Formats: sequence, structure tokens, C-alpha cells
Amino acid sequence: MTLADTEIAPPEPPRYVMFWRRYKRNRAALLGLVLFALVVLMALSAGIIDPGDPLRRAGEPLTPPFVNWETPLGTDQLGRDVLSGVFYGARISLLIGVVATLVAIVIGVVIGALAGYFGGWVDDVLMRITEAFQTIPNFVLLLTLVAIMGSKIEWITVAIGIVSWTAPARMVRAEFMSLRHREFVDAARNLGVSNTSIIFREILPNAMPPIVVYASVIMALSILMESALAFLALGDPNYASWGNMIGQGRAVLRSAPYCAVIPGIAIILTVLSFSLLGEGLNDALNPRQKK
Amino acid sequence: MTLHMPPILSYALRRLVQAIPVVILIMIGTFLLLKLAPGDTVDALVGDMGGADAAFIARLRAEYGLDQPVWVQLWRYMVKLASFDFGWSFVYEQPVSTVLMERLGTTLMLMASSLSIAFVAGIVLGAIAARRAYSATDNLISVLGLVFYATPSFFLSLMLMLVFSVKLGWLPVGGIKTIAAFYTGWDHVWDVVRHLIMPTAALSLIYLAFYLRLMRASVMEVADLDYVRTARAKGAREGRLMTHHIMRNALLPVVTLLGLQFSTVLGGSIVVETIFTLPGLGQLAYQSVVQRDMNTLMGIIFLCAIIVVVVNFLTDLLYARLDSRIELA
Amino acid sequence: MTKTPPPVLELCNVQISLPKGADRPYALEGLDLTIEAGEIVCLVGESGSGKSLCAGAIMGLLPEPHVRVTGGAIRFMGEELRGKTDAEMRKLRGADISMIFQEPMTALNPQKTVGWQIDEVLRLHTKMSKAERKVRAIEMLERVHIPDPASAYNAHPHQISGGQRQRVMIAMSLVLSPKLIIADEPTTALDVTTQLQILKLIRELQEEEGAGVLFITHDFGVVAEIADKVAVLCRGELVESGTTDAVLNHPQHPYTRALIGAVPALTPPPIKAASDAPVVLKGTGLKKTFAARGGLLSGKRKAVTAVKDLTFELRQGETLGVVGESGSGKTTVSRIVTRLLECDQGSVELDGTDLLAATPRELRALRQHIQMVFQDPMASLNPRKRVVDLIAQGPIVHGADPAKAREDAKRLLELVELSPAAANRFPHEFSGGQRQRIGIARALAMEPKVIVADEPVSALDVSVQAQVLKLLADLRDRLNLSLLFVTHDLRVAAQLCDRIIVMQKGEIVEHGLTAEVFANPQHPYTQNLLSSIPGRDWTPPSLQTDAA
Amino acid sequence: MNWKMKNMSLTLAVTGALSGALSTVGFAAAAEEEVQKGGTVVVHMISEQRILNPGLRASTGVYNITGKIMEPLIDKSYDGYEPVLATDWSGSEDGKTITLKLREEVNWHDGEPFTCDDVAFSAMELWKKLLNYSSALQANLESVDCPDPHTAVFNYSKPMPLELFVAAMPDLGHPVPKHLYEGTDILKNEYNTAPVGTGPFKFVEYQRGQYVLAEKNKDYWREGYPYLDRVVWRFIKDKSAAAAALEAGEVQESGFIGVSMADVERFSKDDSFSVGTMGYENNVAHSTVEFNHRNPILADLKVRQAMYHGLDIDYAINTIMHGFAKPGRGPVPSAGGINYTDDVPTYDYDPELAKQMLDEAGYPVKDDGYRFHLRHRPAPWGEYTQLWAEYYAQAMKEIGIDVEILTNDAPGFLNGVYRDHDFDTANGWHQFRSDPAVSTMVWLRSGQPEGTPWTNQFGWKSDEIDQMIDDAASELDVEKRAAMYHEIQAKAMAELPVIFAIEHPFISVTSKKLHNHHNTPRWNSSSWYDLWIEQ
Repeated sequence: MTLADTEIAPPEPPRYVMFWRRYKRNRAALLGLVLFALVVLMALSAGIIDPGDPLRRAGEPLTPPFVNWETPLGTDQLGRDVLSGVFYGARISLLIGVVATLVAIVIGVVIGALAGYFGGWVDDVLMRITEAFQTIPNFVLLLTLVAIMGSKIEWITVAIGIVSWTAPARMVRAEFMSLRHREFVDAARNLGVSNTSIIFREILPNAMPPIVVYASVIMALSILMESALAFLALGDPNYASWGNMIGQGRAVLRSAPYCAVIPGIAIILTVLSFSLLGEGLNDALNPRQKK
Repeated sequence: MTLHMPPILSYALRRLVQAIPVVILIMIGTFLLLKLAPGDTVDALVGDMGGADAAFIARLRAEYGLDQPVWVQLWRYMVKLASFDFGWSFVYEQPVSTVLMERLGTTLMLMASSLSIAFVAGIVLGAIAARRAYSATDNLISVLGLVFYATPSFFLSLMLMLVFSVKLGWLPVGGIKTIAAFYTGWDHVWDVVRHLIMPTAALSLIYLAFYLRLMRASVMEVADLDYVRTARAKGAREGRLMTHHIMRNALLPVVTLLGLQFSTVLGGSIVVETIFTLPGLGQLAYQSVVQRDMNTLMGIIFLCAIIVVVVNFLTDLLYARLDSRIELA
Repeated sequence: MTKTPPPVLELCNVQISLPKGADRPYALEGLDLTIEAGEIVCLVGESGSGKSLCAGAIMGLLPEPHVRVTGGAIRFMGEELRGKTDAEMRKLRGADISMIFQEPMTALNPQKTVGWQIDEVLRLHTKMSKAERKVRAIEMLERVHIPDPASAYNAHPHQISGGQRQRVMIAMSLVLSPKLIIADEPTTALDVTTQLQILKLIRELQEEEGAGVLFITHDFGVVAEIADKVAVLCRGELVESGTTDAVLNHPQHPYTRALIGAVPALTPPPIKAASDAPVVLKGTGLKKTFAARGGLLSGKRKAVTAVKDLTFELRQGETLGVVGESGSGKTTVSRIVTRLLECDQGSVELDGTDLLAATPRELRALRQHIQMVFQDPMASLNPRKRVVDLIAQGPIVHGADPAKAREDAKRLLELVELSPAAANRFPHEFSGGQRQRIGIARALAMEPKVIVADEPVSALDVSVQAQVLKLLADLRDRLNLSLLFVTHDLRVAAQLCDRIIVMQKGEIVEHGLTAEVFANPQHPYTQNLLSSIPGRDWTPPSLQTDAA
Repeated sequence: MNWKMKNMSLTLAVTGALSGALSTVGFAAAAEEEVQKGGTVVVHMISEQRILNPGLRASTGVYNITGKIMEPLIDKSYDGYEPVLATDWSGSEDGKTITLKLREEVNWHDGEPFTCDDVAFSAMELWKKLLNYSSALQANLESVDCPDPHTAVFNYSKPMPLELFVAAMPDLGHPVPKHLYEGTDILKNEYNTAPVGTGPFKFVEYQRGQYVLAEKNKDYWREGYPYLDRVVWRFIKDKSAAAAALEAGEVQESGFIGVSMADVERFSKDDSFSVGTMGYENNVAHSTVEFNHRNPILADLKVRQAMYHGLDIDYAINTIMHGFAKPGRGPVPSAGGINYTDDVPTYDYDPELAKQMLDEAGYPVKDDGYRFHLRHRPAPWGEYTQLWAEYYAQAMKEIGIDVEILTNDAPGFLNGVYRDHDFDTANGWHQFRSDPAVSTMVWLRSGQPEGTPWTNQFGWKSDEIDQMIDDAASELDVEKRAAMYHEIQAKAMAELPVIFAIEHPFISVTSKKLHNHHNTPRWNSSSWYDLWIEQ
């Protein structure tokens, strides 16, 4: 028996293995992963399922589902194929979700990191700005931004990002405020590392896990916001998006409910998958110290 | 601040002073933002009327001062605002303050009821889920909560309306009261409650998941703390642990969220108010944007700012009540 | 058949299993332990030895089903506890078996008053009226020597000091005169002077009540202070047990011998001739005040002075100890001299250059000459960086060729006695002591003139502590380093430091050669400090161990 | 039964109704039944007009409400023009003077008598100065004389056709009480939102965003009327919610296509409701495609014609309008009476021809698969307008024209098209107001000030048509005038400044409990003095 401290434990499995072990403990998160994979698969295979323009007239208008195998999920008021709309819509929804989230996270990280790291008047000014943004109801701000620039999908996506950055900014700030006093930050400063490097190379990677988890929330909210815009007839009609499909489908909700219900279910499942994914990420990235 | 006043007052005053630059920032920002949007309220009015001739349009624009440079308009507005004059709504042909006051009641009722239901239900369900973490019950509660959360609010609202108003005929389709029924007293209250049930349900089901998730995480965290172990070592049963030891500490982060949530809910209520024809601030804000009703929108944002300041203040007080570590003096 | 009353606690061949994937299948295996009434039995072990789970097993509070008792017998007053229902166990807990925890701040509910929490025990287990309970609780607070028990009754935990909180904990666990008290590291979180008082209190009350005490600790000093009998645990196995005298002074098992051998003796190093080496680090008139946050509603900030008018000198090759209890300002000193914290007044001259007056550019250049080893080996290493990058980071920042810096880093790993093969691992794959070695390697990579070590071994187990201290001393001598060593542990200071500064409330109360100060403390505070060292009368036997 | 067939028959029925067989579709008269007095009728309003003064705002949304409270001088019935506050009207030979006889013993709701002073004040201060469309119409009005309290003489500096004057009066001839307006800031007068009129119902309250409530005027000048106790106008912006309110019986009538077209069709098969286009003969609209002729491609007539050939109008009518519409035949709709003609050039759906024409015009398909790209702005009113835009974009893609749709809210749309001219094509619906001169010809007449919605902002100019429009406006002879409009219509169809693609009436969904409804050509705007409800 030895007390020698220098003996090194056998190496741990690689990080992704550990990650996966923790992730799969949460069964609901596994469901989320399956759903998410399904949505991604739909987005990827949209061009294979239906190589044409999803907005073209594909059959008799308002054909119910399971009647014509050319259009298995039926057609909408203008004879557009619901199935291909759902598949192409997955692309748009994922695109909106991912890009809007990136925009929100990037803005949030920069503002939150600066405020949390430097503190003092920088923090005061940035937090006042954040509060200002938080005070304006974000959907009202979104409507205003869309009113300014019109309903182009690119702009809608960016605008959703712009109205979503405050929460990640606050989270990043809180993380930075707690991390900046951690000894490893002192250690880096003590080595003469510059502020920029400390912020982005030392602290940020450690501040990311909760942000990554929250990103799933923003993704979910982005898709819901796009659909709410479409409900108010402010979506971009040049693309098949689930929001647009519901927005138009609700006109025939009573006579041809599938037009709105099918994309509605697609949204629910996608948003659900993001949320469950977030729960799983939370378990995997922020393991609670169990004794 | 050398004045001797109760700490709560001086705290309130301090919060107010802190809020002023934020409010000014918000007001100027909103003003300029809306000015960036193409068209003005005259365009919107003329569009609503189904058209008008050029002279009429020019006259209206001069009448509303919209022919002035933006900076002049902004300056005039801010000067008026300094004396709490919100100006005139050209869309409603009423002072903005009147327009706002008419809507405020509905909004506050809707928000108070849906937030409190979401809050209470979220807390209870979140606590249950946390105590049975990773069990079937937990999965059921969590997934169900998330399904509601994932449902677009208009979708949920339309479904509720379809079931409860059209098919079952139990609840009124929309509005805040039965028109021309002239109820008084408790009948009136009951009437309003009936009108609020569905919109409240739609809104609260969505926000419920927020609180549920937060509460679940919070309870799981607090349940691991040392003092809970202490209480267990004293011989307390699980139920008592929850009610006497875990709950209050677990509530702290949830209460913080409550304060931040107000504006979000106001934005989220736009769609619900539109569907249920509730004359609330959310719908008014939406209408003000698409009608470029500058003064009304500015009024709403100002009101929002005030409410957010007040709600945050109350949250702080509540927080202080809940957390004995925070000193009141 | 039994004529004598049964022992308070009897553990026979207790086995606790761990979940799959843990480092070993059983947390405890074949543990036998007996505690008679009126006896204090110390269960000693390092972290991970399974000593806390033993307490959990007795209380029936293991995190089941992952960790559970899978074998043996746990008898309390002759009665088998295994197989008792939860309701039956609840009746015992708090009344007949009570527990005192390590961290009095977190072990008390922050939202409830002290009185409420003591009252809860009475409410759960007795039918006393409210008034009776209150009388009883205040009486109990009095017994644990809390000044003004009536007002303490209404105080929240955060409103009283750490020592008083532990007294409350004790009051709470003794209020129903339990037969068995389990104390899990009850003094580890306390300052040395407070620690002694609490130990005395536990002793005093236990004698009054005649209860059996299972005292869990890692500190042989504490054992020497309080124990009647000792049991030593190593990785779940009982390696040695016996009377205190037998185990402390005549350990048999190699592990026990190693542990005891690692306890620093209180004999300071021999007095070196007054050094005439050049002064490398000189602090003059340092002052630092913090703006403490006031209450939420008042918003007023009170200024708290952390360090006032501090002056010191550190010579080449010398180790200067900064000793004090929490709140003495010793950590602030380490942060000021490395300029991690901006100072209000004074100067820190590093080889004649004022570090505090340096421009940011100059400061960056100066930093390579003064490096730091931090307290918490986990927190001071960026968990997202590989070890080699952590060590090479400093040189790279200061312009070294990255490839060469990484090569050097591997060599430094060897220097701190770690295998260079582990260079590409992440910090969490190392043990605490290993991490601290990495921290030292990182500091050394800069080839500094001065190393400031802030409590570098306080988070480590005693055996590891000795090894790290030895490494530090070796390196210091080999590389002719100057060391500013901040510590609360007088034993550690005695072992390593040539000179010490004793700080209290931001001020130096005494300074001088370590041996002189230890032998003949002048200031009452220093005297008090020295006389509070647990086990000060026990000199660990000089043992030949097979550990490094 | 085949879906499409059903729709076709519906189309035929509606088309039939529009072309003159007015009494056959939708609402059968219920003259035989016993009239029940009392009760409340709740009407759905899709948009909220916050000013309740028809003397200040010419808009059907305003008339819908104020029509019951404030009355016009003249209203329109299926038999022609009906005297309301004016009992008789005549014009002078030179067309410069119009004399009205006013109804006697009519009181305002506050008890003051209605006299010529009110008419003169309203005409000079409101109709001429403040009322949209009217200020152009009354531009030449010099004065209104009151020889006696019940005679009003309108003096014009240029001839004013009596036919035009009378046709305009139902919409643009609502007097306001002078005693409540004189000496005040008319635009901010409190009675603008709490109207005082002479009508069968008195204003009670206006809850913004919710409803307007009016109650029976017991002193109404038509003896024994009205039948109803109350009328409530409920604002429900969401069409699905409105449909639900109708089904739940909370609302008895929804006009101006207040529910989605799909629900219109659904209600048409529901026994509790009658659905029809009656009562909107005065308010027919066109769904359009508008061109920006500043774009050299679109300035080419051949391109515009080709695009028209690329549009399957029948398909659009069936799918988007669910059959409740007919193909457009130029600026004057078939409801335009004598001024309408269908003897105009037409453009059949023929995508092959369209492609060929575009090739000929010099726009072959390029490497990216398109001939050229267009930016299209759809009007944000009505879900069918959006669908029409999307159909148009798809139809154009099929003939090789890429159309990108730019969605905006109302001010953004109006600004983009009518002020900034930042569009290639646009679509919306444009309402016909009883006479082509009121608001239709401004679509074709050049020289409209920038920023005036629903006017010729298309950069299109035809001196010939400008001249014809001006001539028709001052032509006093009804027949000659009609002939001029026929010519303009044909010319517009030939040169296609705008594609008047679909003529659609407005549609009402009405509970069968209501009786005597939709019995005038502008029924929703009329006074409803004879409307009653089964209790």
C-alpha cells in the first residue's frame, strides 16, 4: 500500500463518451434527440422527397390526406402539397432556429461578457441597455423591427435574434461575475494573459454550458415567434414555413383542419425536441455533484 | 440621501432614480425605431378608411405635426412626457392616457390571473417532478408541460375556443364581458371571470412550463443542500422537508424570473388577446405598431417600463421576505 | 445472556455497496466498530475512505438505492437498525441518534431562525407545549455557551458567527439527550481558536450526558485532542483500531504509520543564520479597504479594512510565512503583492521595481518574475484546458515558441514528479495533490524569482499535503526560489517557513524567525493561536514510512 | 358529389346574382312572417373605425355603425335613390345649382331640430374641407344657401352632374348637428366618437377595442320604427374567432367577408345561417395586379398582356374566393349599372401563349431558369388577398417570371407602393363606390399627388384616357356619360395599366333569426330601421 500521490489514474474515456453517458440517463432527452434527428432528417431529405418547388400547385386544392398518393398529406387552398411543405418547412424552421439563436447568443455573449468581466461603469451602462431591451415586450419589438424592414425571412431571423439576446446576456454576465473571481482567472492574469484572451479563451468556454442549454430555449422560442408572426400575416410567403402554413391553414381550420394541424404538430414536436434536448444537455453539461 | 425615511421608501426612491435613464433610453429608442418604419399613422388611417384624396392626407399630416422633422417631433414629445402628458392618439382620437387606462385593467387582470396560475401550478408540479426526478411521473409532468410550452399560443387558443365555445358552448368566444347584459355586482364579476377563463388558460399553460422547469431544477438543487440533510437527520419526514425546508429556498430563483417575465407575457398576450378579442395592452401595442400610432405605442412602452420597475421592486421585496439573509434595513 | 448493557453502537462486518462505475465496488467492507456509552470514538480517514457513508448508514440516510448497506449488522443499544422501517428510523433520528455536520453555515436552514430549528426537533419528537419547547431550546443554547441565548433564539444563522453556528448545531443535536452523537468533521471548517473551543464543548457535554460519540475526522491533531478510541479507515477498510495512545504513538499498520508520519511536527526548522541575501520582494505601507455591500434596502456600503499599513521584506531563497485566521487579511496580501487586486496605498518592489506603479505593459513583463500557487487545486486550473497547455500558457504569452514551450512543459511535469505521458489530459483526471503539482509546474514555467503560495495545501489530505510541501521545499532549495507562503495552519508554517508574520484583522501583530515566534510568542494573539493548535501536546512519533 | 362541380355551380349562382337577378340568391324576403319587436342584434366588425363621424371619414367601416345613428340626405335602394333627410332634389340647367328639399319635423337625438343650417354647415365645413373623397368631389362648391329652414341650395362654380351628386350622397352626404360642432375644433370634437344623429338608434357607448352600443330612438321620424331595442357592433379582428362567435350565437351578422372564405362556404351549407352577396351592390371590389410602369419591362404592353394570359382566373376564383366572384372586366364592375359594359378585350388563361408572347417581347428564359425577376407587394388586407398574391407569384413562375413577395404591414405597403413606388407589381383589392367618378377613375387618371393610396401611382399615363375621364366627370347626360365610361373600360382592358383580375362582391353571413336584412344595395351602411330578430 502506498500513499504516493504521483500515480496517475487510468485515463478517462473521451469527453464525448462521458457526455453521452450522462445524456442518455434522461429518457425524455433521448426522446428529444430522436425527434430532433427526425426533423433534421426531414430538412435534409426535403429535396429528395419532393425535388420541385414546394409552393407549386401539386394537385387539386384541399385534397384531404391519404386520398391521393401524389400528395399523401393532402393539399392546401392553393393546391400546394402539405407533405412537401412540412419537409421544406423543417429547413426553414431549423434555419430560423439556428441562425436566430446564433445572433442572440453572439450579442448576448459579447454584452454579457463585457459587463460581467469588467463590472463597474461598463456593467452599469450595458445592463441599463439590457434592461431597456427587456422592458420593451420582445414581441412588440419584433413587430416593430419587421414593420421597419418588411417580412423577408433573413430579416425575420435576424430580428428574432435581436429580440432574444437579453436573457443570454444576463446569464453570461452572471457566469462571468462568478467565474472572474475563480482562481484560474487569477492564474491567467498572473501569467500576463490579456483581457481579451481571458474573456474569450479562459472564461467563455467555462461559461458556455448553461448558455448552450439556454440556446435550446431560444431555438424553441424562435420557431414559435416565427409562427406567431405568420399568424399575424407577417411571415415571408416566398418560403414554405410551418408558421405560414398554419397562418393560412387556420382560414380553413374548420373545413380542412389538416392544413393547420399537420404543420402545427410539426412545430410542437420540433419545439418539444429542442426543449428536451436542452434538458439532456443540461444533465450532460452541468452534472450536479452527487455525493 | 441624508433624509430620514423608512428604508423601504429610500430603497424605492433609489430604484426610481436608477430607472429614469433606462426609461429615457427606451422612449427615445422606441420613438426613433418606429420612425424608421415606412409610412406613418396617416398612411395607416387612410388605409383603414379605404383611401382618401391627396389634400385630405396632407391636411391630416400637418394637423398631427407629422410634417415636422423627426428631431422636432421627438423633442416635443419628450418635453410633454416630462410632465406626464402622453399626448393625443390620432388613431383613437382620444388622449393616450384615456386609451391606456381603458386597456390597463383587462391586461392586469389577464396577466395577474395567468401568471399566478402558471406560477402556482408550475411550482407545485415542479416540486412533485423534482421529488420523483427521472421517474415516470417526472417524465410525464415534464413532457406534458413542454408540450404545452411547445404549442404555438394561437393554436392552443383556437383549439380551446373550438372545444369550449363552439362545441360545448360553455364559455363565451371572446370579449371581456357580455355586451348589453348590464350585469352588476357579483354577476358582473362572474361574467368577467367566464370571459377570462380561456385566455388565461392559453397564456398560463404556456408559461407554466417555464416555472415548472425552473422549480424542478431549483428543488433538486436545494434538496441536495446540507441543511436538508440536517432536517432529515432530525427525523423530519419527506413532506415536511418539502414544505418547511426546501420550498422557500427553491422559490428564490423562481421569484426572480417572475419579475423578469412581465414584458414577455405582455408580448405573448398579443396573439391571445387578438383571438379572444380582449381589449388589452398587448393587442393595443400590436395595433399601434402597424398603425404607426406613435403616441399610443410610446405610452404603452412607458407604462410597461413603469410596471416593470414596480414589479421588479415588488419582486425584490418578496425576495427579501423569502430570503432572510437579505436585510431589510 | 448478556449481563453488561449493550454498547451504544455496534457495527459488525458492515458492507456498503457503491453503484456501478464507481472506483470500487464497496464503499465500506467488513467494518467492525463498537462505541460504549460515554466514549468518543474517532473514525479517521482521508477523503474517499468511506467514513461519511458510515455515518449515513447508521442514520439510515444513504442515497439509496445507488448506495446501500448490503451486509453486516448495525446495532444501536443492542437493537438491529437494518430492516427498520422509515417511520421507525425517523423516531430514532434526532432523538436517540443525532448528528453534527461539518459546515455549520450550510447545515442550518438559512431561512429559519435558530430557535425554530432547535424547536423543530422538539416538535418532531416530543409533545411539549410551545412555551415549554422555547424554554427548553433557550436552556440548551445556554448550555452550549451562546451569549444572550434569548436573542440568539430569534436570530437567523447568517446573523451569528461560524463558531456560534456550530454551537447551535450542537445544541440542536443534544437537545433530546441522544444516546449516540455522530459528529462528521464538526470542526474542520472552523478557525483554530474556535475549533478548540468546540472540541472542548463536545467533550464537556458528552461527559454530562454520558452519550457515545462517533467522531469522524481526518485530522490527527483533533484525534489527539478528543478521542478515547481510534479507528483508521483506508479505502473502505478498517486498517487499524485501538486506544488513542496505541494508535497515535505506536501505529502498526503501514497506512496508519504513513498518515501519522505525514502530520507536520510543531517543531520549527532550525534557525538559519540571518540571511544577507538581497531583498527580492518588499512591501511598504500597503493598505486595502473593501466596500462591503449593505442591506438590500439601505444600499449603504460600509468600508471594511482588509489590510492596513502592511510592510514586509522577502529575501532571496527565503520562505516568509503569512499566518492568520480567516478575516485576518492574509489572502488579500497574496493578491496585492501579485497585483491581482489593486491596492489603495503603498508599494510592492520586485527587485527594486514598483509593481503597483507599473503600467499595464510593464506589469505584463514583470509578472513573469512573481508567480502564484493557488489554494484550490480544482478552481485554479481551467477545466477546459489540457495540462500541457496550462503549463505552457505563460511562456507562450510572454513570447516563447509554442512548440518549445510545450516541450518544456513536459519536462516541468517531470520536475514536479508527474508523468509527462499525462500531459494531454484535462485537470479533472488528476487527484487534488497532482493538480497542485500542476499548479506549481505552471508557476515554475515562468522561471520566477518569487512564488506566492496562497494556502497551497489546505485543501489536500494530510498525506498528500506532506508530499506537496516536501516538493515545494525541495524546489525552493534547488531553484533558489523565494517563497511568500500564506497559511492558516501553524503546523505547516512551522515546517516550511524561515520567518513568519502573524496577522490579525489586517495588521501584523508579530513577526520574526519562525522558531523564535513558536518558542516564545510575544503577542497575546499569537500565544492564543499557538495554544489552540489541536494535539499541540502530542508530538507525532518519528516514523519511517514507505511513502515518499 | 365532386368538390369542383359544387364550386362551379356556386360561381354561376353568384355571377347570376351580380348580373342582375338580384333577388334570387341568398336572402329570401320574409315578408309573410309576423314582425317581432325588441331584442338586440350583435354585428361583427372586422376592423375598428375609431371615428364615428361619417361627415369626417368616408369609409364603409364608419357607415356600418353610424348608418344606424346618423342618416344621409339620400340613400340607395334597389328601386333607385330613396329620400331620407332630403325629400326631393333637382339641378339647374347649367348644372351649377342643386336644390334639396329637407324633411321636416326631424330632430337630432338631443332634441334640437334638423334644419338647412346643419346641411350648409356640414357641406362647407366638413364635406368640402375635411371629408376624404368628398373634398375632391365638392372642390367646386362655393356656398350653400338656406332660403328657408327646409331648403338647401348648393352653388357650384363648375357644372356638377346631378346624377353624380345624388350617387355620392348616400356615402358622402351625412349632415352633422351644427349646434354641437360650430365654433369647436371639428377634428377633435367629442361627438366624433359619440355621434349625435337623427337615425333610428341613439349612441350609448363606445368601448374601444370591444364594441359600440346603440339603443332604440323612441322619437324616430319613421313612425313605429325601429323594431330592435339595441344594436351592438363587436370588434373581432381574428376571422376564426369571428366564425366561432357566429356559431356560438354571440354574433348574428358578419359583413364584408368578416370570416375566412373557407368559413363563408361552410356557413353557406349551415341551416342556421344565410350567406350571400346581397346588400353590397354598392360596394363591389376588384382583386388586382398593379404594375409599376417605371420598370421598362412592365412598360411593355406585350409583357403585361402575357402576364394576364398566365393567370388562371377561374382557378383563382374557385380556390381563393370559393366561387364567390367573377372575372374582372375593367375598372367598372358589373355592379356599376349603366356605366358597366362587358364588351371589352379579355385574356384567356393560356400559359403557352403567355410564354410565346414573352419570348417575342424579347424576354427569353435565361440561365437561372427565369426571364426576369419582379418584386411584388401584396396588400395586407384579407387572407384572400395574400392567397391571391401567392397564387400570382406561382402562376408567374410557371411562365418563367420569378416573383419575390415582399410582405409589409399596411403603412409599409401603402408607402412602398403609393409613395416610394418601390415595387414592380402589387396586388390588393380596390372598392367601387357607386359611381366611377367617386374613387375609381383616380386609378387611371395621371397626375395624382404622390402618397395618395389607391390612385394612379403606377407611372402610367395616357393623354387620351385622362381626357376621357375629365370629360365624363362633367358630362351631365346620363347616357353619354355611360358611353364614355364604356369606352374607358375597353381602353383600360386593352392597355392594361392594371389587371382588374377578379370582381368580387362582399359577402355577409347572417343568422336566420334576422329578418328584413340585406334589403338595400348598401344594407350594412343603411339605417336598419326595419330589421327585426326572432326572440
